[in-house]
Amino acid sequence: MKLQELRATFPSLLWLLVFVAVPTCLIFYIAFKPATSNGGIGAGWSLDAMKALADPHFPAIIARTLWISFVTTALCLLIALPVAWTMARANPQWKQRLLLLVVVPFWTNFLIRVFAWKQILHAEGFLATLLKKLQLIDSNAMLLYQPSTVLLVSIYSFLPFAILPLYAAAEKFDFSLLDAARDLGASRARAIRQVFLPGIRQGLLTAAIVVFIPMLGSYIIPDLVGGKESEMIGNKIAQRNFNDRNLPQAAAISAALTLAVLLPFALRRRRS
Amino acid sequence: MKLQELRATFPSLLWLLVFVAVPTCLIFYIAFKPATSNGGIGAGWSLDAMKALADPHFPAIIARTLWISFVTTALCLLIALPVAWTMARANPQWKQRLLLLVVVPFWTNFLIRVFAWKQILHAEGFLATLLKKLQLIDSNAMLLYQPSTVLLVSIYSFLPFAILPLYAAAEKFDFSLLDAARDLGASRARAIRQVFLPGIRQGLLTAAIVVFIPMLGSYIIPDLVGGKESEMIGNKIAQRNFNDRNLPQAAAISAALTLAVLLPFALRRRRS
Amino acid sequence: MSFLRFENIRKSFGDFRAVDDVTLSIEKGQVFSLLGPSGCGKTTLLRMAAGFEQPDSGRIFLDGIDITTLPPEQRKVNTVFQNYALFPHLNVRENIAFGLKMARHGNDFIRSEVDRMLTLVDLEEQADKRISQISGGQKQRVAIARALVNRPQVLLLDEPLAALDLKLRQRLLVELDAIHDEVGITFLYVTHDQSEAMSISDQIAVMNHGQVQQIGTPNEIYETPRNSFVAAFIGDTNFLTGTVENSLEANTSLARIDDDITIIVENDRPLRAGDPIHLSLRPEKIQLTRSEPPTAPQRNRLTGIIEDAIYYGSHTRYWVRCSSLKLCAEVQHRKFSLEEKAPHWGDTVWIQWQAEDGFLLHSYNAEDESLLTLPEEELIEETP
Amino acid sequence: MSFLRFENIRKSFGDFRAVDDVTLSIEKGQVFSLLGPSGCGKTTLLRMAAGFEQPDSGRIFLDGIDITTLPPEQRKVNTVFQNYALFPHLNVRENIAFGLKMARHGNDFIRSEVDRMLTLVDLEEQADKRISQISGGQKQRVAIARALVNRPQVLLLDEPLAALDLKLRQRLLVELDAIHDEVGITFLYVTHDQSEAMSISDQIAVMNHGQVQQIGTPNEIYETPRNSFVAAFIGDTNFLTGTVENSLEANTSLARIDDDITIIVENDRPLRAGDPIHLSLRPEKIQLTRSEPPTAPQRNRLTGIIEDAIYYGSHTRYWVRCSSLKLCAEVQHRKFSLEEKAPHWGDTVWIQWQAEDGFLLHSYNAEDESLLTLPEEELIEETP
Repeated sequence: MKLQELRATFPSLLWLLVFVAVPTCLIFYIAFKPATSNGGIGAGWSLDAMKALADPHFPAIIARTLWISFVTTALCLLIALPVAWTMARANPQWKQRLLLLVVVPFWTNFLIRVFAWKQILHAEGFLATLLKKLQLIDSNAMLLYQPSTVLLVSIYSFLPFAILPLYAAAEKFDFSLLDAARDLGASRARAIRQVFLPGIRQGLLTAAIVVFIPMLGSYIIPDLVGGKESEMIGNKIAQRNFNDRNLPQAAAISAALTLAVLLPFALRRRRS
Repeated sequence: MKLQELRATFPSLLWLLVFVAVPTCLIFYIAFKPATSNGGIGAGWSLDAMKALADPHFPAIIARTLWISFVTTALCLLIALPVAWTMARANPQWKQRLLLLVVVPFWTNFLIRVFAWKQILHAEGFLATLLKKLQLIDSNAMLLYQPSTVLLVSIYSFLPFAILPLYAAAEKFDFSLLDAARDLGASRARAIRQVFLPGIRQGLLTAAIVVFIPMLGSYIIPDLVGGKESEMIGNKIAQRNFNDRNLPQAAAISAALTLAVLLPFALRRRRS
Repeated sequence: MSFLRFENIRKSFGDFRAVDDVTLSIEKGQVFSLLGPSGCGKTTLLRMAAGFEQPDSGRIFLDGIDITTLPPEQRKVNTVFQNYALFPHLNVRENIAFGLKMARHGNDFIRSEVDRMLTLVDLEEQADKRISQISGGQKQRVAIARALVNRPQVLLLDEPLAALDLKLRQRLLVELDAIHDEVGITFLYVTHDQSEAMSISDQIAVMNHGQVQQIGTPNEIYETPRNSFVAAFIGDTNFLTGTVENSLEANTSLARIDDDITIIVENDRPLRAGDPIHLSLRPEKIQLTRSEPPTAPQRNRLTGIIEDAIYYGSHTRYWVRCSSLKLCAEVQHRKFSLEEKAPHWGDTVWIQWQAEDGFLLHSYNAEDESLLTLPEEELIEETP
Repeated sequence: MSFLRFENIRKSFGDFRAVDDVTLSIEKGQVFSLLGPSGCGKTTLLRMAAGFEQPDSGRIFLDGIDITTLPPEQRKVNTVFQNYALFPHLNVRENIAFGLKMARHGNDFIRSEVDRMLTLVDLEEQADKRISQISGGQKQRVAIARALVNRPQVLLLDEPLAALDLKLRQRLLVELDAIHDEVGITFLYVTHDQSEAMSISDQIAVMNHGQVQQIGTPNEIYETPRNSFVAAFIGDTNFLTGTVENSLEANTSLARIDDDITIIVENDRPLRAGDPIHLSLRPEKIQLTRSEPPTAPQRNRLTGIIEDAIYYGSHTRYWVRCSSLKLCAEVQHRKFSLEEKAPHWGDTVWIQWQAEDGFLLHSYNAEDESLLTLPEEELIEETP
């Protein structure tokens, strides 16, 4: 029995080892190695990479990264909730179709989709021209290269990741509980707030993590559609990697970010 | 009643419009526009971009892309199945933990993870050194820049996307059906093949799509860990974008790929 | 004066007619049961009273006020759901307090009311437990307390005991009855179990195919079923089909059931020779003896052979073949009967019943025979 | 010779002792029922017979062969699951054929066997339907056919009727009985419903807390319950607790139940003055009359007041208060009783029973009183 149990949990343990422990350790390992000029890592140990953390622009960039990530996550959840609700309440045939619709956006190359947004939002693009004609925006206004552009394209890119776990949770939610809540005098809105949201708590948490965490490391979207004002910490990591070819510094920034995010979680866990 | 139904499905219809129809149409639109030298698109219509499809290397690259995508998908499903099974059978507390483990790989920047693999597989890296010492590989053997390297890192990156839908399907699977199958004389393996796999058919399909489709457009992984021999169609699209700054050509290649994949699906749907 | 009234209610789901022109009046303080098989429309009616469904046509009145279109949260009715529908993220106390919180009562009031309810349903010690930590019977009690704490005008109970074991079901039914006596509010009780409905109800509406078949007290429903569905669904019965031979007196006739069986029938309406009749005869009304009983006025006597017997502990059911008729007789086990030795399979016995115990049905449908518990020798036609 | 035998079976899940040293022998061709409340270990025993669980200790023999560690697919037993566990991706015919396909039988053989089963359970017209398209009762029949087509040595039935409505349950029970008569294989039937077990079983093992409380025929279990659990779980009963005053004859004694009640008790073992006794007295054994009955030898007479009455159609239950005692009496409705007028709440009545109808329990546990259907006036202590 015990052996069989071990055999059953073995794939999960292997998963833990290969996909969590190894890369995390490796990044911390690399962060303390010297860089070589050809982009590799040298022998011995070095604290040189830690210097990357001393950049005076970093506090502002980190604050901006956290803010954009937070707003993207919040808006993704807000948009994803009614979609997940609709999917969970649909009949099985519609469920299949709606799930396909959530999956379909993957089908076009990510880069191409971002470039498509660039075309839509371009100063001479379709949308800007329309808005200018309707005099809804100034003729000098830029739709592109704004922090809000980064926000828009990020929400677009991460929405499926928010919808899938919310849908999974809503699917398992017992909707008769909402009948019960209304029967007991709750309005539709209160029933949703006091019964539905607590009921899909785990799904909300998963969705928030799945959006927030990769947003923290996001670099392609701010690079392509954001301006200087919307640079994120991910761009800094990518620069160290590609431009400076300094892997240890990139690893150090990444490790610091991981620690900054993981720490509050670990502390909360300890307390509860 | 009708109005309420419409209101309920409205978010889904909006989703369809914004996230599927608009980008797809835009890409086909761009593919028929002339390129400008600054990387934008010009006025009027042009068939110039279609020339990109005439590259003599394309048939080989497309074949390789399909092959790597297929093998990655198959291996992802094979590895993900026992993990999803274990998660679905675990008690609720463990389910939470295991789900977290699947989500955690998102936490480290994707680029950094790929670079970490590069370090592991490097000719002077830890793994190569070990394998060489154990005389398991030739001293000239390269772990990096092989098609199999692209495969390895791709599986690593896409495994969570395969696990999540399989887990969602396995979670809803009634495991007492396996008891019933064995009661009726099926061995463990036959029960899994004849009852479990048909039972999670939708999950398998979703997992396959979610891995296969983005694999077709994959370019960062072959670019960073693959050699000349493992170039994929995604690299060609990225080259047109970043190096040639020719968006219409990139769009044309992407559109052609989308059509090539969607067509069999659409035909199968029509037939059934 | 009717307190809760359904007037000409109709409701379809797609092509399925769930409720087909139902009119019902429920008096204040009653336990009123909707009884019928799955899909008969009883739950749909209850959900319309709660406000979860809207009728396609017809009106619902509560205490004289039209509540047909009122949303659930504005109706002074509360529901005990079949699956309990307790909130899993709240504990027992918080579940019971939910309705009072929604009504924005003060904390002190809420605490004292919840405590009162916890005492009523005997769950003081479970107050701080999670819903997943308590048993099925306890969940049922929480569901009742959660509804009653709001002092509804009507308590709606949707098969509240269906998910429980038989013994627990019996016990909770008694508790429910005691709670009704205590709080005195109107109960609308939905069930498919006739013994549940019989033992708790003041009035029962028997439903089938979305229509009310009969409304009456348990006694009326059982003793004077209008049609074959009611007779067969409420308890067990024997159907006797025949033709009137001639009238004996003002209220009795002679009827031919079979070529060689003639019985005396009591009729509540004038019958003429040649009229077809359908009689319902309850198994417990038939007396079974091993020796020939003396003749008596207004009494039917037949002799037959026991074909089947099922022992139920407190009673045994015998199926007696009398030429083409097969009648079920229920015999209670007690030491005061004249004959001590129980009859067995194959024995020749006499059966008798008073003419007034056979009840003449107003309508008869051969399909309803399938509701009877009848050992069928024809079930298996083929031997392996 | 026992066909299926459990020997000293023990099984724990964590700290919970599901099965605690159970030994059972089931004869070939019998319908053997495991009867008890939820969590009594009956389903765990069945799952061990099927091979889904392994006992912690003990052995299981089938037809003389030790099958304790054999995997499920190698046992010649088949199971009808409580939730049916039909394969949703296969139609009715494919579900029934599954076992034969696994045994790699030829297509012609499979087709003819499945057709035979479809006829047996009367589902010829549903053969090509999906599982989701058929009703609960039909699913149940498919589950039975799917198990029987493999010609198992033992058919295991795990609460096969629990998910169905009462009337359907009664009907399918009769069908199941007919199928057993037809195929003649051994049935191991798990249920919590005593009337189901009583009517279908040759032998019943009553279980509680993982242990067998009593094994016997339905009649033995009902008439001579070993302890208070069996007496209260199988049907309803009255418990009388008192002390022996003195022995009258070899097999009767006088016992004091209360300060002012003395009754005659028939004893199957020697009793001495001062011995505590616990008596089980079935409600239907008590006769209730409005006038004082004549005295008779070996008969107990008491007078009391009716405190409660519940009408069940074929019978009524009366709760009669005789000083500190409260006794339940069941009266069948028929026209052959001496008094025509039914007693009501508050009436003074006489009750009597033969001494031999009270059965002396071997052991008594006050907790088992909670299994009785007793209207409790003490339930609600507080008025709102």
